[in-house]
Amino acid sequence: MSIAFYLIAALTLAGGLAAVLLKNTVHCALALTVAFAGQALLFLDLDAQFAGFAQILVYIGAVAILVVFAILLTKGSETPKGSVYSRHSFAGLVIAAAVFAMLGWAVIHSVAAVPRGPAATPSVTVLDIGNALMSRYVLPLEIVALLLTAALIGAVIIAMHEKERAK
Amino acid sequence: MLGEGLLKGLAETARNFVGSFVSKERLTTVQYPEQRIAPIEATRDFPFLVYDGGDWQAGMRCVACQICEKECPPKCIYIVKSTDKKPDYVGKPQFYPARFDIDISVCMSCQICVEVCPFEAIKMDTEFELSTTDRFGGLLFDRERLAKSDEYYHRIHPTEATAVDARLAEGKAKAEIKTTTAAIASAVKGAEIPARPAGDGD
Amino acid sequence: MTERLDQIFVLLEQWLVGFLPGAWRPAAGVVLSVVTIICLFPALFALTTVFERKGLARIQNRIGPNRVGWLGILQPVADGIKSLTKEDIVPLSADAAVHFLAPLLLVVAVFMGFAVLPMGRNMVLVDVDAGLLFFFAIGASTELSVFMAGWSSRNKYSLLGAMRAVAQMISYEVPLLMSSVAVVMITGSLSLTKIVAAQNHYTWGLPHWYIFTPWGLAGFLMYAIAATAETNRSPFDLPEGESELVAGYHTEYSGFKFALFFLGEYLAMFSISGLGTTLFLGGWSAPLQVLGWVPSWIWFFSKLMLSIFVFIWLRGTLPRLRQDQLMNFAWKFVLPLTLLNLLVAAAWRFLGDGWERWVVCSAVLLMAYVGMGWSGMRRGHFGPRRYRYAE
Amino acid sequence: MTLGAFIQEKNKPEGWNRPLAMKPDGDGELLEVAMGPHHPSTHGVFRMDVSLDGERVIRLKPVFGYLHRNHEKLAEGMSYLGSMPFTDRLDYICSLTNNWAYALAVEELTGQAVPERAEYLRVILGELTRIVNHASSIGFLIQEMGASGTPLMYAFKARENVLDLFEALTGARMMCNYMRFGGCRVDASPAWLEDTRKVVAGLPQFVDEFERLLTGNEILMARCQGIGILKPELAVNAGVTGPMLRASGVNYDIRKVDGYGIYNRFPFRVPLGEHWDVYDRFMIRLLEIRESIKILEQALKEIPTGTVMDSKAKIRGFRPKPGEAYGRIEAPKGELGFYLISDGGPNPYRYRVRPPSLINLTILEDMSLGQNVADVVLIFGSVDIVLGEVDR
Repeated sequence: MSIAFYLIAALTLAGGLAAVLLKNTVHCALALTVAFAGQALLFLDLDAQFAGFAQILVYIGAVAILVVFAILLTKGSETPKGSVYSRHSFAGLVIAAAVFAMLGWAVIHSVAAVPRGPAATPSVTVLDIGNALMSRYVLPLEIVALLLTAALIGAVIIAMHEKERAK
Repeated sequence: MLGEGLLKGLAETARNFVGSFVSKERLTTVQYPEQRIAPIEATRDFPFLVYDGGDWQAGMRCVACQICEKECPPKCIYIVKSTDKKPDYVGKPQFYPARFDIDISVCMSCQICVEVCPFEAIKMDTEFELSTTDRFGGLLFDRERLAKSDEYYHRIHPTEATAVDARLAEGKAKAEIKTTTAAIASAVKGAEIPARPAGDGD
Repeated sequence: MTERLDQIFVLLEQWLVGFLPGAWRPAAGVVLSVVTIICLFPALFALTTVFERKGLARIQNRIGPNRVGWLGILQPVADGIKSLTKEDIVPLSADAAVHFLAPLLLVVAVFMGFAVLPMGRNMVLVDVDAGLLFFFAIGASTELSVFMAGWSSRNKYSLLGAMRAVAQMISYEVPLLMSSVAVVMITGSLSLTKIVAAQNHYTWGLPHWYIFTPWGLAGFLMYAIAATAETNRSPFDLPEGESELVAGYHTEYSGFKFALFFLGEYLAMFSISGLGTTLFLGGWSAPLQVLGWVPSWIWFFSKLMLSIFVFIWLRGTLPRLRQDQLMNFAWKFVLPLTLLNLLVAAAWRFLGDGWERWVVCSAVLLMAYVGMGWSGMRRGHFGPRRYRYAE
Repeated sequence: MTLGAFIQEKNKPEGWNRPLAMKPDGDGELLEVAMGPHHPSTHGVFRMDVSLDGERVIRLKPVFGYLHRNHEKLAEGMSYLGSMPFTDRLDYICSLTNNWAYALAVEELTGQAVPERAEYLRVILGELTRIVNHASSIGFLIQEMGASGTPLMYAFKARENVLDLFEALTGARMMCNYMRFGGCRVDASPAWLEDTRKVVAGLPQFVDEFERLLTGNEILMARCQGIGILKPELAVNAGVTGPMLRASGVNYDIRKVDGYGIYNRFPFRVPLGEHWDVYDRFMIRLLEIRESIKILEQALKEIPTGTVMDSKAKIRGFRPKPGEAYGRIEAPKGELGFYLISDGGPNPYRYRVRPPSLINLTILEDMSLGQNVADVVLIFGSVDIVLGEVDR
């Protein structure tokens, strides 16, 4: 646990909190991006290059843009005048706490997560990941690919229907 | 095939790129303050008043007839006629402009004043470097600033000036004939009116 | 001697770092390299602006800037002073914080791309195993700053420009990645140094650059198209298409912030050309074996400047596309061809070493190109016309 | 209301809530964009208030008058000669054809004949003007497509040679003020005619270069073909003239129809468009340049000697008999006409210009509806207007 870790962790947390607490939705989305970036940096801090870069590529490059586009297209970019907090914030807090507790429990009780003794950094190269994906995990990979293709085709079909209706 | 036209266009621009280094005539730009294009004789920009001889006040051809003031489309000429008279180039006593102002900031260089002037007194200049920091006074040209010699006129518009000289000489000859016939007539009458010496304007 | 010259920057760095105590040396080396990159590329940017203006001018039979310094070489200095002393205007209704952050983030993100580019033998700042992935990850994050700039200006033209830019960059990122994947498939590595090493050998004195293979040539062309679009250069400069959108997402920027956008745009051009050079043009390797004695960094930078020249040339020649045509071109023409190119690259790998693979791969790609071009022109209902005259 | 929203509300253009000319396709909000008067592609101070549904134009309101100079009323208080230099400033790219049309109108009013040589000079200058105008209008059109000014610069280089000729003859490059009632102001010297022959001989090369650069260009074809279609019926009904009308396939060229001046001596062909779109307008202009070159070659060969101005013709201080006259020519942009009524005084009683730019602009909305904003810029560019003539 180095200084870098604490800095990055603080950044990530701050980004996450800002995403929840800020009023303007576009600001929230940008704050969320900061949280994503922090997460990517955490991966990199752990020498998990592939995961870190993929995080940046997918979350900052795609998901954040998607969120921002969704906000703009649904006209949520204006700052609301009144309070943005839900009246059921208490229930939300309870649920969040419950989820956090469960995740925390799972992490603490996991065998692999907490390294015992001097941390032997597993040197996983991209080549290893590729080999694993193509051999041991080929079935999940293909299933995910199929799912994504289906989603893609679905999106296209929905868009086509809309165009026809417009005509 | 797709892309054929694009390649043709690219070849064309490449030809121009190389050509601009190779052939001089492709680059038409002139590096202005250092280089200048050869003066074009017919060029015009703002009017000036022609005077003959060495003294601009005495030799001013303008007789303050105010035709140009009236015809000027943007009305940028302002003339005040003199109260006294002075002899013109044929020796006839004429008014002269006591004030002759041209507002260069209004003038649109149309040379209508030149065309309508019956006395060949106003001509177009080729001087164009007239920028000044004084926006009003600096662009309001008075008599003195406007007056330029006949030699200058010959220098900037040689062909036109020669034609003008021919016309003037013709006019003078006519006037001379008139004066001599008048002189003869008066001599016949009894030489009461002395003939005015002709041609002191040139 | 040539060895020395080739490694001059590496040796220089080692010599400079040598003055420091041992524990500081690695960190100092990194700092030194970063400083070099931060100084070098903006200087190259300054040079390129003159180069571009003069190049465009020559294409148009003009002379170009020639007043400031010898042949106008100091023009960028004058421009820099001008943009520094200009008033920095932030629109009244703009989101000031985001408006301020956008150009900074753009420049920072673009600079990071240079970290993995091998600019010469042993001249790479961080030799990451997943260098290519890093490059694309960083490239993807520039889109966000473009969006921030457009959104925070609160200007219709800015917002439209930003939306166009983001949509365009996302669309062309796909073919950009896909055309690079072909190289990764053949090389079997995401490391850029290894990709260069794989191209750096010769047969009969000629190099094994990927551009000299059918799939490499097709990949390179697709990469070039996507890279032009990715950097918002003509003919894909719609986001800042001045005839429609005034200046696109940086309409409301002035002074130094505008200069930063300008810098970001050119740096993106450099880094993407650098990557193209690395992937397809053999990186820092010499074009002929006999020229191997010339320092490697010279080759890298001359290839870089050559591609910059192509950018300028294209800009001087082509008008820009329309938004829907741009998207159609990306998704219906470039992407299918890059996907096909992936298959062809795979075939290339498994067809053995004979001449058959040349014929098969070239024929497939050429046929696909011609066919798709023909059908694209038919679908778009455009083509050459003939005219009749009334007597 | 935030400040931004307040400012937006305040700045709604006048007439922004005019009924939509077209139905939007979804239920999305419309975007009102005021393109101009200082938008880079509006050729000066022109404004288009555009309503956008996405990027599709569903309403377009042209707003002009920013450059109004009271030309017609001024002319009624001025002698016939005094208006001549002001006609230069109507369509300032083609000042010579403006001069010509005005001179024709006054000549019709006074019944003044024009010497042969002056007629030839007018044809030569008019066709040179047409070439200059068409070349630079194509250049501007491609410039609006984003070509970094390369075609425009080539057009301007060709224009430069022609402007040098104008300067050598008339004394000014753009504001020529050359034609007079009953001829031309000064005669062309043999040296000038020789220079003109040289320039005209160089023009086909320029057109070839232009064609190689542009006509086959796929991007240009994809951008221009099929957009901004102007149906012949609409074009005729709206009074559109010039290359715009011919690109809509209507064979109407005043040089052929009216045969003013000596145009019936020149055999030339009139290119016609078949698809009625922006590309046709672009191509018709290019083809007309070639025809103009042919006319020029013939005119330069046949030009007779003689005077250019009837020595008895009066240029000032004349009072035409009461009556009316309409002089029209095929200006590069369309039918340019001057309508004059004389009440016997030294000034016209009524003076009216029929500006091709303004009348060709009236169908802008009809051509733009349902098109993309980017295309509207091209459609607007293909109309080829000069704001000096639109607003007068």
